[in-house]
Amino acid sequence: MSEFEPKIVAFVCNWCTYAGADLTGTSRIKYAPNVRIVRFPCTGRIDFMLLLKAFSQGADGIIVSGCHPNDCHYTSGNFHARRRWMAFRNLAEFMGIEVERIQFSWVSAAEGAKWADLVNSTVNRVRELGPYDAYRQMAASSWQ
Amino acid sequence: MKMGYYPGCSISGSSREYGESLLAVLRALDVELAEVEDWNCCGASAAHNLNHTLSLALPARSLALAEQQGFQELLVPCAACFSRLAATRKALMADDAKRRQIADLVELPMKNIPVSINLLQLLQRVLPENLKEKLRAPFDYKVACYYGCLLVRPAEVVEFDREEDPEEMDRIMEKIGAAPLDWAFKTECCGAGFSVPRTDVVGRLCARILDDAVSRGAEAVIVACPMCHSNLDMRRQASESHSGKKYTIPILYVTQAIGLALGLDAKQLGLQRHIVPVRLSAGKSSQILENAPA
Amino acid sequence: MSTAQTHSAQNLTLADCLLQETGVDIRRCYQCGKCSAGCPMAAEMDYPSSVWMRMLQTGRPDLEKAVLKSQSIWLCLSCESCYVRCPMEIDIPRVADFLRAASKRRGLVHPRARNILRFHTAFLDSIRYTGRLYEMGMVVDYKVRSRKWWQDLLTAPGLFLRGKLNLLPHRVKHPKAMRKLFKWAAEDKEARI
Amino acid sequence: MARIGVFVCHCGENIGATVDCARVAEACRKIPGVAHSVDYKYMCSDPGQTLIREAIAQNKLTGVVVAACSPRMHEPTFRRVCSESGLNPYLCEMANLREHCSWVHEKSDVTTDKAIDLVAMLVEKVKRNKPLHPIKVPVTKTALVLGGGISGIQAALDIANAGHKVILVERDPSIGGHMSQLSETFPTLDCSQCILTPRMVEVAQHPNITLYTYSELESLDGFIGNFKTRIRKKARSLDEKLCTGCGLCTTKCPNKKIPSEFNTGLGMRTAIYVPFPQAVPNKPVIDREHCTYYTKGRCRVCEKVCPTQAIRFDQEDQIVEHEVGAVVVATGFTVKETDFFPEYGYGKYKDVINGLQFERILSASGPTLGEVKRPSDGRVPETVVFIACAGSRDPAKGIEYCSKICCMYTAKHAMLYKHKVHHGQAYVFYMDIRAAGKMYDEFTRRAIEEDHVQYIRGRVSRIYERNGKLIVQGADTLLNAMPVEIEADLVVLATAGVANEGAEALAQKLHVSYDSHKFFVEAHPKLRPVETNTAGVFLAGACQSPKDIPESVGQASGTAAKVAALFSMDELTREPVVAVVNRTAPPLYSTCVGCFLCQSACPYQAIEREEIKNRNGQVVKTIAKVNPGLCQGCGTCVAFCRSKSIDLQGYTHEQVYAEVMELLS
Ligand SMILES: Cc1cc2nc3c(=O)[nH]c(=O)nc-3n(C[C@H](O)[C@H](O)[C@H](O)COP(=O)(O)OP(=O)(O)OC[C@H]3O[C@@H](n4cnc5c(N)ncnc54)[C@H](O)[C@@H]3O)c2cc1C
Ligand SMILES: Cc1cc2nc3c(=O)[nH]c(=O)nc-3n(C[C@H](O)[C@H](O)[C@H](O)COP(=O)(O)OP(=O)(O)OC[C@H]3O[C@@H](n4cnc5c(N)ncnc54)[C@H](O)[C@@H]3O)c2cc1C
Ligand code: SF4
Ligand code: SF4
Ligand code: SF4
Ligand code: SF4
Ligand code: SF4
Ligand code: SF4
Ligand code: SF4
Ligand code: SF4
Repeated sequence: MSEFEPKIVAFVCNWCTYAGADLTGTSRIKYAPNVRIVRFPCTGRIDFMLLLKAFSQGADGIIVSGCHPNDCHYTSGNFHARRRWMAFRNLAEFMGIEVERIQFSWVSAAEGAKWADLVNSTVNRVRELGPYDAYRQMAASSWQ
Repeated sequence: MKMGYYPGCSISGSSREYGESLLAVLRALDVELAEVEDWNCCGASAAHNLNHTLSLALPARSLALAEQQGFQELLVPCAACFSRLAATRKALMADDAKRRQIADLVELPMKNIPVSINLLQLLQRVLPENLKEKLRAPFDYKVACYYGCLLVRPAEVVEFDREEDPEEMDRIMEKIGAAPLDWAFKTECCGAGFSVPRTDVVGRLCARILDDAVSRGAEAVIVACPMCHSNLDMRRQASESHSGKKYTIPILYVTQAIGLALGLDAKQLGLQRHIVPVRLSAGKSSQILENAPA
Repeated sequence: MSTAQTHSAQNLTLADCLLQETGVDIRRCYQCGKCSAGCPMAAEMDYPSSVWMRMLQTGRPDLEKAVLKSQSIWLCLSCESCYVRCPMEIDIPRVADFLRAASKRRGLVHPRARNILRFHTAFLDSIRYTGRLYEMGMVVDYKVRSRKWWQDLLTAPGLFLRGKLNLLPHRVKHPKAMRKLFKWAAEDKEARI
Repeated sequence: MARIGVFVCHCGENIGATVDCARVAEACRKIPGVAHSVDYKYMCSDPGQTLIREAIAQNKLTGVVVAACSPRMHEPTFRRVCSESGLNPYLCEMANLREHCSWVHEKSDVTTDKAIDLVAMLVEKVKRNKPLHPIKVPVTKTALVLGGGISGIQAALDIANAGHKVILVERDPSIGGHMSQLSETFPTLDCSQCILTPRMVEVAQHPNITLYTYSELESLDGFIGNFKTRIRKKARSLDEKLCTGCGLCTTKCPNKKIPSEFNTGLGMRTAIYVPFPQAVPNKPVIDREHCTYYTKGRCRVCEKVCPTQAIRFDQEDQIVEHEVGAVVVATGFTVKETDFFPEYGYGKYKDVINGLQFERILSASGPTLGEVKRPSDGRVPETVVFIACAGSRDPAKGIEYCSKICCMYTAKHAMLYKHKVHHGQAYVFYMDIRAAGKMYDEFTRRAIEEDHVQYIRGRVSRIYERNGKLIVQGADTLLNAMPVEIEADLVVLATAGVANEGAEALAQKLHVSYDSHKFFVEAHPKLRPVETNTAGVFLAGACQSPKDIPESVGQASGTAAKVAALFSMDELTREPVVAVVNRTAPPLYSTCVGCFLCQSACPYQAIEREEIKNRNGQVVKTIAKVNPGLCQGCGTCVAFCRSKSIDLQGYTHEQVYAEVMELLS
């Protein structure tokens, strides 16, 4: 029986983290293949219901990453995202969601190595946490 | 409610004329004070020079007593005590743990630590607007108001007047008919606690202060701190031996000047206790003061 | 064994300890010299304040020791004129307080500063027992410690004549409370009297 | 039914060696809706592109996924290919099999599985893509330039010389800015007025430039290419067309004791005045605050003497409106006054002055006609102390930054002083000498080596006056902080350069951001230094941070090039990745509830209010509407909208949910 391989979904912004992950590639830095990137124009666009949807569909861990504060391509999108994340986090915790499965980070277009580290550390952490079946069951019963 | 009064050690000893004149003037202005019972020394520069914790603990005990005795405000006429008490309050308000520790030690609650105010702050409040009309003998001299270091510094602790070129004492002097001079040594240090161990330093620093005051035509230096007074008055000899000059300019407490203007008796104001005789030129006002030691 | 070595053993510089214990960060100092420029004692100091800041910044045990052995730290009058003008808002007199305590603890007090230390000690001893300063007693005590018998003999009679010297000490009603405070403060980490 | 084509690229060995491309293509063929799926060695090569083109035509594809490198690399290529084949380019997406897969993982089945996932996700997205059409907006080829200092002048002239119309708005009665007040300029020491005035005149005479002096921006609305602006022309109290600039009024005005702003308070002017002789325009204004007629109701001397009857006491402010396509902000900066320094006397010593005042003293046209005389008694100062970093690099005073120009102008001041007063002694107290520029360090060295200016490294603690001398208390930090006391006759503070008063309000009118010191913020500190985050609004000169003249002029010309590039197009084409609020017919049923959370979230003020009216013209509902000209497509509004009424084209809810669902199915 092979080890549990978590499924990680990464929601990243086009300008910083997506480009940062491109740099990881051009630098040929290797990382765990468990992650699938979904591209957004800006972390400000990400609505957090999508994260719940991802969990209910089988994600075991989630990465949300965009530009560093003050580097946002759209000036303030990432601030809005962060503020909403704080609010969402409380709500999610209250709902019993394991927020430690969600990794919020900043990776700039120049931080190729940081992207690899971020993926690897998230994969390792989620691997320890195990599959997120609990949420899927909960969602299956409540999400109709 | 009477205002709390923290005289401090100097006023109870070598600077008793400050306390005497202060009480006389405040009595004349119908301001009542109540001495904080069983107050202790603030530790002055010695405590914070050697042990920071002690420099908080000593004033804290007096503040705690004052609080227990129901005072919300404390008149602290000595600038050095004032600075220590104000700094202690600020530090303890910001550090709950330390405040509780000290409260346990002195076995007093320490919840609403009283606010310390200096004498000038009190005078600002209580001197009537029309004071000039009430003066029996306007103090019409050119005076150099000397604030020293601790009355106005640092601003975030004392929360009083301007750090550089303060003005409140000058305003008070104007009210009693004096002409405060624009001079450069209002806040230059007089040597503070070095009176005994390094009298030479005090001599050097005070000579600079006296030089500037005299050269601008001051007839008296006005102070609001026993340390300033003793360095400029009691240690006059040290200044003279530093500069090789003779200085006759008297050093008056702000309360002595007000007292004279109000027509209070010179003796009641403790003028006879000065080392440098208070000889103010005749003719300008009704006073001719000759106060050689008894 | 000098305490300087203890510091390096813990890899803590004096500046680190200062920051931990007082919250004052001397790394902010950029050597503008404004503090020294306005210090009434700078001319007499072996290292004026901006210089001792730099020495501490190096973190070198030899320079730290030199600061602790200096006369400067004892010459500081706590007049605060440096602090109110320092562009980096460094509480320099607080640094001096810390350095004096450290200097005393490590037995590095400059010989020419011993009288200043004796005076402070005499002062505190006076209030330790009475709660209020007993000027006469303190001065006598100081004279004994400093052996400056002759000093002040010229002014003391004058003071006495003017009613300025009390022959007997004032005491607080609860001298025990005072001693408790002293004891507690003495156990404090920064300095032992 | 969707007919999606999938094109898997090997990129030679780059993808092919790690990912089994054939298996990817085969797996994709099985996805419902995929009509065609192939792999090929180099998709971006000519044969690769042809292959796609042919597949689109033959298979009547309704969408394309190219599984190759990063879309940041070749998305434009493949979208163009689609477009050439008659497929809307926004129906093409790229799956990143190279940077995000083959280059970062080992060759294995897992890697190939991931590749399949990545393609499948985008297949699901493309199925839901809608054809989009680039947004075209017309461009009004007129630029608004705010501020008539050297930066504004340079930008206006460059734009005008490129053949475009310019409206130049200056707050003061004359253009010229700070440069008109300077004596000689570093590092060449040429006379400031001599090099500036010709340009001022050129501005006045340029057929493409409309100049509004004594005017301010009232409002700016709209978006890049299409701004509407209102400008307040403050009443000059005279008819500019009639006034010939003879100056008779200014000589006869009895009210002569008003401190002249131009001479930094060191000289006087009349109530009706021209700020300086070379002013452009050379027409006076009446300063109503000081004019006796306005304050006391009598006088009118100017009216009597004016040969052309140009005076108009009853003139009112006028509002003029213009349409402009771009805005250049060049409103400059100002310097701290001496009253900012308690330790140096709170401004009470007359002979402690700031650098700008010393410029006026040095200037041949200044109050002393270029002779160095001190303000208090007009004597020639024998000892002058210059204090650098006065207020700058001083967090305690709230200014951490270096003002950048003062090291240089202080060296210049000391030098010019020594040139004029040969026997005089000049001291400079400094912390560092920052003279990084062409011929700059050489310049400061010259002050020290040739003109024997005494540089002392240390900050001055305090200044006080004694017997008419200023005692300057400093220390020499290169000599163990040895105290240095200098008896000076004049002290010049190189006070910090700071943002103009009102910069904040102006920034808000322009929708540009400002930093904590109220300087305007560029779009990117390195790569977009003349743009702001508001498209179509550009920056030039010291309004962005303190700058010297060469830098200001360089930036102004850069700005002008940006404006000219914008104006070289009749229409702007914008990516259609913009937000839209759903509209139903009838509009009343839009799910937008009018909460305007989106409006507060949008960094570009792109969301407007739209009133829905019924047949009787009554407003029945107010809903949000996105202005596609302003929207930059960040999507922040989308995440904010609780009723999911707003969507971002190209990244719709449907599209991204489909991606996620596919990935985890
Ligand atoms: C003492 C001193 C000496 C200097 N010496 C030199 C030197 O020797 N060499 C050198 O290269 N540089 C020197 N400089 C720097 C030089 O002055 C600046 O680089 C230059 O003035 C910047 O030009 P600017 O057009 O950006 O700003 P400014 O000169 O400040 O011009 C801004 C203009 O905008 C106007 N304005 C402001 N707000 C508004 C508004 N809301 N609406 C409309 N108009 C507005 C102002 O009235 C002004 O006319 C010196 C600066 C100082 C302070
Ligand atoms: C160690 C170092 C660190 C730096 N760090 C920073 C930093 O952190 N931040 C920052 O803002 N700046 C930094 N810079 C400065 C930055 O590198 C320069 O500002 C920038 O590179 C200048 O760009 P350039 O295009 O003018 O010149 P260059 O980068 O020199 O480019 C000139 C190009 O022209 C080519 N070329 C030369 N001669 C010819 C010819 N005859 N014909 C055709 N082509 C020719 C060269 O091959 C080269 O590609 C740093 C510089 C150095 C040396
Ligand atoms: S004034 Fe402050 S920053 Fe300047 S040298 Fe002194 S301590 Fe350092
Ligand atoms: S507090 Fe000490 S170091 Fe600072 S100026 Fe006064 S004497 Fe000098
Ligand atoms: S399309 Fe991209 S992946 Fe394919 S050959 Fe070209 S560069 Fe390489
Ligand atoms: S007198 Fe008349 S024409 Fe001459 S400058 Fe004055 S307003 Fe103009
Ligand atoms: S009316 Fe006003 S501007 Fe005209 S001359 Fe009289 S004071 Fe001067
Ligand atoms: S340019 Fe020079 S004088 Fe001006 S703030 Fe910077 S370092 Fe100080
Ligand atoms: S947030 Fe949504 S509901 Fe609210 S105004 Fe905007 S579009 Fe309408
Ligand atoms: S997508 Fe961004 S720029 Fe466009 S309207 Fe929404 S928040 Fe504003």
